[in-house]
Amino acid sequence: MDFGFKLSPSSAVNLDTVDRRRYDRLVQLEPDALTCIGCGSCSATCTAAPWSGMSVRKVILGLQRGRDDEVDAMLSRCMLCGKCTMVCPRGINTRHLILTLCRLDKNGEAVR
Amino acid sequence: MIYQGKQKIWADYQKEIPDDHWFYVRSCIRQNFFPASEKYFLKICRDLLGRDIYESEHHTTCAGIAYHCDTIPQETAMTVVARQFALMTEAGYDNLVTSCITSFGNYTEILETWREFPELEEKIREHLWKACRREFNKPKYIAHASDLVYKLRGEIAERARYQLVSRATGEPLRIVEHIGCHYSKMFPHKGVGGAEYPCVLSGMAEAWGGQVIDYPERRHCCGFGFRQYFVKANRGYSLSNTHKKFESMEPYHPDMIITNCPGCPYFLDRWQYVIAEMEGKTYGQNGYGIPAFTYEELAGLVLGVDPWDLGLQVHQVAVEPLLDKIGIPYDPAKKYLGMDEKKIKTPGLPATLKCC
Amino acid sequence: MRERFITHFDPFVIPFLVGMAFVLGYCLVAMVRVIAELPKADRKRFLGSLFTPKYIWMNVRDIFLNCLIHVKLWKRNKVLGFMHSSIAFGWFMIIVLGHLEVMLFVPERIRLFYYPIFFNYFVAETEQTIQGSLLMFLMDFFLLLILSGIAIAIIKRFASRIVGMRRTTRLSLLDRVGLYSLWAIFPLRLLAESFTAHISGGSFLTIPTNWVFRQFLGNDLYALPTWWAYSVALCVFMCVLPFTRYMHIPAEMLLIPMRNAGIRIRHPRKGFATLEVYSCPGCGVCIDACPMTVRKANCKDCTVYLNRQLRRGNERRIEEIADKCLLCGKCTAVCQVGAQGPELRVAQRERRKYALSPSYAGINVRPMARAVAAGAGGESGGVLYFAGCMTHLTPSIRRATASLLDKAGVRWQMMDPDGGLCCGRPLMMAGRTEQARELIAKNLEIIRASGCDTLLLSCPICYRIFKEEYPLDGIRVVHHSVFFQELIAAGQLSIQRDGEAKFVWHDPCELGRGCGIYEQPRQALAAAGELVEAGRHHAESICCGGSLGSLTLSFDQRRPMVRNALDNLTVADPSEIVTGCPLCLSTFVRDADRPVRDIAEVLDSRC
Amino acid sequence: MVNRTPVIAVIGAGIAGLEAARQLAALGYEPVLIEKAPVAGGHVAEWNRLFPDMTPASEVIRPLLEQTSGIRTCLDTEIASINRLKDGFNLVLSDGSSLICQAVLFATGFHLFDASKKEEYGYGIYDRVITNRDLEQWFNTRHDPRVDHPKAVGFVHCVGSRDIKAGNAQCSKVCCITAIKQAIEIKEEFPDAEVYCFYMDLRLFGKKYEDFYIKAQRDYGIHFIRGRVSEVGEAIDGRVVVKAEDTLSGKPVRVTLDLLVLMAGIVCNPDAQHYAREIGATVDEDGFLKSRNNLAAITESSRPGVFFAGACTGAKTVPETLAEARSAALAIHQYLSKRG
Repeated sequence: MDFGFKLSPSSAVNLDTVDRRRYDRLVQLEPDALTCIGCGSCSATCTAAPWSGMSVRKVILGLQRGRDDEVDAMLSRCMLCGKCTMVCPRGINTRHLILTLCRLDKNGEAVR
Repeated sequence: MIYQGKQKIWADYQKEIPDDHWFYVRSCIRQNFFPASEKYFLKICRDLLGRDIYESEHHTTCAGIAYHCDTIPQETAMTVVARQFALMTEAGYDNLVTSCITSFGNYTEILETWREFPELEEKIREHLWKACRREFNKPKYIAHASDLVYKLRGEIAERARYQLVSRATGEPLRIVEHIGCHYSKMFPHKGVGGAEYPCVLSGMAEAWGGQVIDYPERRHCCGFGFRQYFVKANRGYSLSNTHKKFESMEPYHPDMIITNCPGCPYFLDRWQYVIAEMEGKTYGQNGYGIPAFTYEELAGLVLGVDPWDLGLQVHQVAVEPLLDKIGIPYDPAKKYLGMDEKKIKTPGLPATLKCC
Repeated sequence: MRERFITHFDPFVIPFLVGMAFVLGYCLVAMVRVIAELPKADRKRFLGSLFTPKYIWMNVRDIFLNCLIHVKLWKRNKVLGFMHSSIAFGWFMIIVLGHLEVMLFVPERIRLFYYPIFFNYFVAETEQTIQGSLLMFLMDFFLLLILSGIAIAIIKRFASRIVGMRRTTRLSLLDRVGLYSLWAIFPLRLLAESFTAHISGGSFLTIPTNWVFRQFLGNDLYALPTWWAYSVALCVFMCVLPFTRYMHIPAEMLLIPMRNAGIRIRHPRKGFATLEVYSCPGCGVCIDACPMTVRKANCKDCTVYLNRQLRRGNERRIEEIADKCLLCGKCTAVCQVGAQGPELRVAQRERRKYALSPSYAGINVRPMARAVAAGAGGESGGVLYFAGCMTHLTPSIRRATASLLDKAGVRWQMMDPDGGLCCGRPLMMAGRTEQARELIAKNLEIIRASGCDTLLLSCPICYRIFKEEYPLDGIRVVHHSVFFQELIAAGQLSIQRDGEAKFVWHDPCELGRGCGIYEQPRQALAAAGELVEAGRHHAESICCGGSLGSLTLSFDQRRPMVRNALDNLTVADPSEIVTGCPLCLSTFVRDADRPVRDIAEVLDSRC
Repeated sequence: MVNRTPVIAVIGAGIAGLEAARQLAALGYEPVLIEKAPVAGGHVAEWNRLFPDMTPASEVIRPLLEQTSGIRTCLDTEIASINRLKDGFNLVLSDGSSLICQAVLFATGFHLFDASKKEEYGYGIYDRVITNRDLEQWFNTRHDPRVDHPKAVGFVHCVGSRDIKAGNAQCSKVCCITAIKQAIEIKEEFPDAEVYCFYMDLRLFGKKYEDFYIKAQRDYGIHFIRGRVSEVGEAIDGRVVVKAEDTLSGKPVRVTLDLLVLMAGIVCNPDAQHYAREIGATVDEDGFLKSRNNLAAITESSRPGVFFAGACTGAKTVPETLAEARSAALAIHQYLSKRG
């Protein structure tokens, strides 16, 4: 029956059920990703940010929160210019982190 | 769950509720949704327990709905409330008991505001005088009707004909208590048991033999939310909140829900039908829903009032399985008979949610 | 000379023949395969070049100079140059002279493959002739030359520092077999020829040795076994050759003509790439040259090991090595066969499969194009300055560049005043060429809209890709250091010399080795103060360590490289380090003990 | 100099009191330690290991106790009243005795915030909710049925700190680093457990603290979620359901945990306020004792002869407390020397 309104999906992140396979694999390959402090330097300097809202900070966080679609959308404009790597105060190799992430499929497996 | 821990908190949040002599103000909407609730509250208090509760036909809305919908400013709401106080003062009462949770919250909020800003109170007095030449004393005590029933729960239990237990097994019924948001979330000390673990309804449930269940989304809003429900575009949001609560309470297999707010039982009752239509999901046993009651209906039930006199036939969710479980007799044939014993219309049965 | 055996044959030549047949067969198949794997256009081009006189001459010259004389190595290290050329050229001469001997004395045997090799066994000297003596002298001379080379090789193997190498490659098992058999070939030949020298004749080396042996042994019993040993050593060497680094000997002979024909790596594992890999002699010169090897842990990440792992097909290591490299190009600069380490690595990176590939097609650059068109005000010509991502992180460069342009009265505007798109070079370095092409298309749209005639870059990373990959016909692409040098030379900028200042110029990899720009920045700097050189400079300058080329090096791992590069820059104790790359600048600034500035800043401060 | 050795009453035998007493004795005075609890050592003695080097707390406490063993220590003793004398104070103790002293040192320390006041976290109501102190007890005794091989553990920072509604607007300074320490310890104990830290800000100001944090992130994979826990509920299996906002992603998060540790903050000790009022010293707005000067004279009260050391003036770390205790001893020494 059409009531003219619908159940809206919850925007809450349920950490019990969130699919973190891609994140888990990423931190296995790039343990430095764990040390992100969410300062946002990477987002502030990002060349691609105007076109996709790219932010390495949000990418790392989004993966932990199971927001893979948002992550992929952000990654879709990354130009690998390396500015984020230069400004990261924790010395995270963000550029390689992005490359590594682009190689992982939804299940966190590297495509061959 | 450490029950003693809750008791400790309850001990900190006991409010003073005078035993007698109350000025009663009704809810705007309850008489439509749950027509017998207010009537039976008065009946039980006055006739059964012998309390003095006065009601004036001149009282109006407290303007809480309009205030919460941002359609009137607070000062207007305050003046409306001041008029109720004036009616109470004129009738010679000091204690105000409200039927509606939002009214309770509204009155409390206004009194607290006046306490902080006495100049505002003066201004409102002037407004009231200009508007209708009335003067008022502030009530000494404000209680919600559920506070009063909580206070009288022992006396009701003594006179109860039924216990909230399963007749077949003797097990206490599993009861979800849902407190209206405006009851104590704004002023925890104004609610019995505070805001986090209120005991106003759980106290009744336990006194009448039931067992309260503590599910994760216990504190969550029923989903009414004036602005969410009234605007159709936002109505899905309202529904989603209710859905969230049902999903959370589902594993506990509750037998019933009791509430102390006008909107909550309505939404917790009617949305079960909508969810069943949308999702094909029902939350009660055997395809039925979980019946949602007002505390007055519950008090009426345990005291042996005929379910149809309590207006349970206007509930969306069928109450019959629960009545059977407790062992309360009812006559199915009389379900849709009006006051004059003539048949009122029988509603059509929904497709998914099982009803009687 | 007379022949000693009617059969003209002895079984000991069989091992040699087997080895020879194997190696020739193997090389032939390999050659055909490499040529077949080339893309069609490349193949056509290569085969065509083989019949073009210009290329024929180039090929012969290069093969002679590089494969036999090892000219590049001579320039780099005299001892190593001598070692390699003595063995290669000596061996070559022995083969040539062997054939000459056969042609001279027993011309009818020239068709016997083994005859020139084992000539001394099959003949007996009947009379001494001048030509004979000369030939024998030359044979002994070149044998001695080779032996001296072998001696150095043995010393090098056990004490590489003596020959000026800090580090040398670690050999695989087969390489060892090849090496030891190579070492054995020539002493065995000396022994074999010496044992028969009283019969076949000899010269200053073999005759005295023969005399010594005869004094001690008194008979010829050892002659045949030694010839056997010689043949067997040759056989072993030739049989393992395809599986050892010595494969570079035949491979290089194909590599040189191909490179002369302009063939480039198109596939990471096929065609030219295979040839490059097999052309690596594994000498390990790249190990010392590589900026990463200041960390001992990175020694195995040099090009020589990439080639080795590519031959072995060790995918895990290939990926590791391919991704770690800074792509500074120094290995190519020092390599005697000119192995293109960076290109080979980028080719490996290109091969990667991705689950997610970015796309820039949806980016709307029209507002930016409109902005530059408006900036040009309808006039064509003028300078379009593209700061690029990295310069946006070093605003001092951008400001100094703008200031100099204004001072010189140049009509200019910025292409990316509020940040723009990336130039695409970092994507290319990461092997994402297709994506880079999309960015190129987007940037072109903006450049074209500006109507400029000069595209000015203050970042060598951008400069290189704009120069190499952007179809910008009619628009001059210029690095700011060159542009300012020209303005100084033309008198449009007058620079006041600072008597106190002592500058050292750091050649950024992309600018120097990448684009061959070394002198203009130096000339410009010399106008501003005294110029000193770094320990290693020009084509051998050391990467700052911050390069975008490396995908995997972490910040911590780069740090020793940065320090090493700084140490190299400060050997002449300059008062200031000057570079022309924002990335080098940011990298150096963190660790330098003295001021580091961009050339634009230096010039602007003295202008 | 007075005829007999000056007596100094040191109120509180935590690390501040012990250290100050030790120093005063070394300076030739007669300190008297008055401690309400039956044992000396204060809060530190209840702790298992200390940040950021995982030093056993006993390594701090034991030498202090050994070196103060000769000092008169009144355990299980409260102060009934304090009277000001002409050149000193008369303290009437709960055992009825009276102590005449020339100076009084408040080393009264702090109280750990009563976590049950944050009702929404359900301490004392839910089985799986404990405090930082409870966890230290567990580290000490390995006995607490609430800590039972948890698979998911949460730490709530700032429980009763930076919280006006909880009556304490101040930062408790040590909870962030304590949470990280305890999270690491939990992870060491239960390597398979997912550990979440819910924080508002991470205030890791001290030497090595940041390294400790990086270690927690990289080596132990502890999840840091920037957002205050809003409410805790109980799931049907008795585990706790924690709700917060992940402010960095702007989304609500919920997680079901086997154990929730509340980082109860440092609040003032009401006894100290009471004694201070009695002696005429000032109590600051935050409830802690008010120094004469927060920069230059932190150990001195506005009253002559009354001194402060340690957390009675505000949240402090162990090294800060010890340094302040030494400083207070010197201040007392100067005060008494000047008086002659």
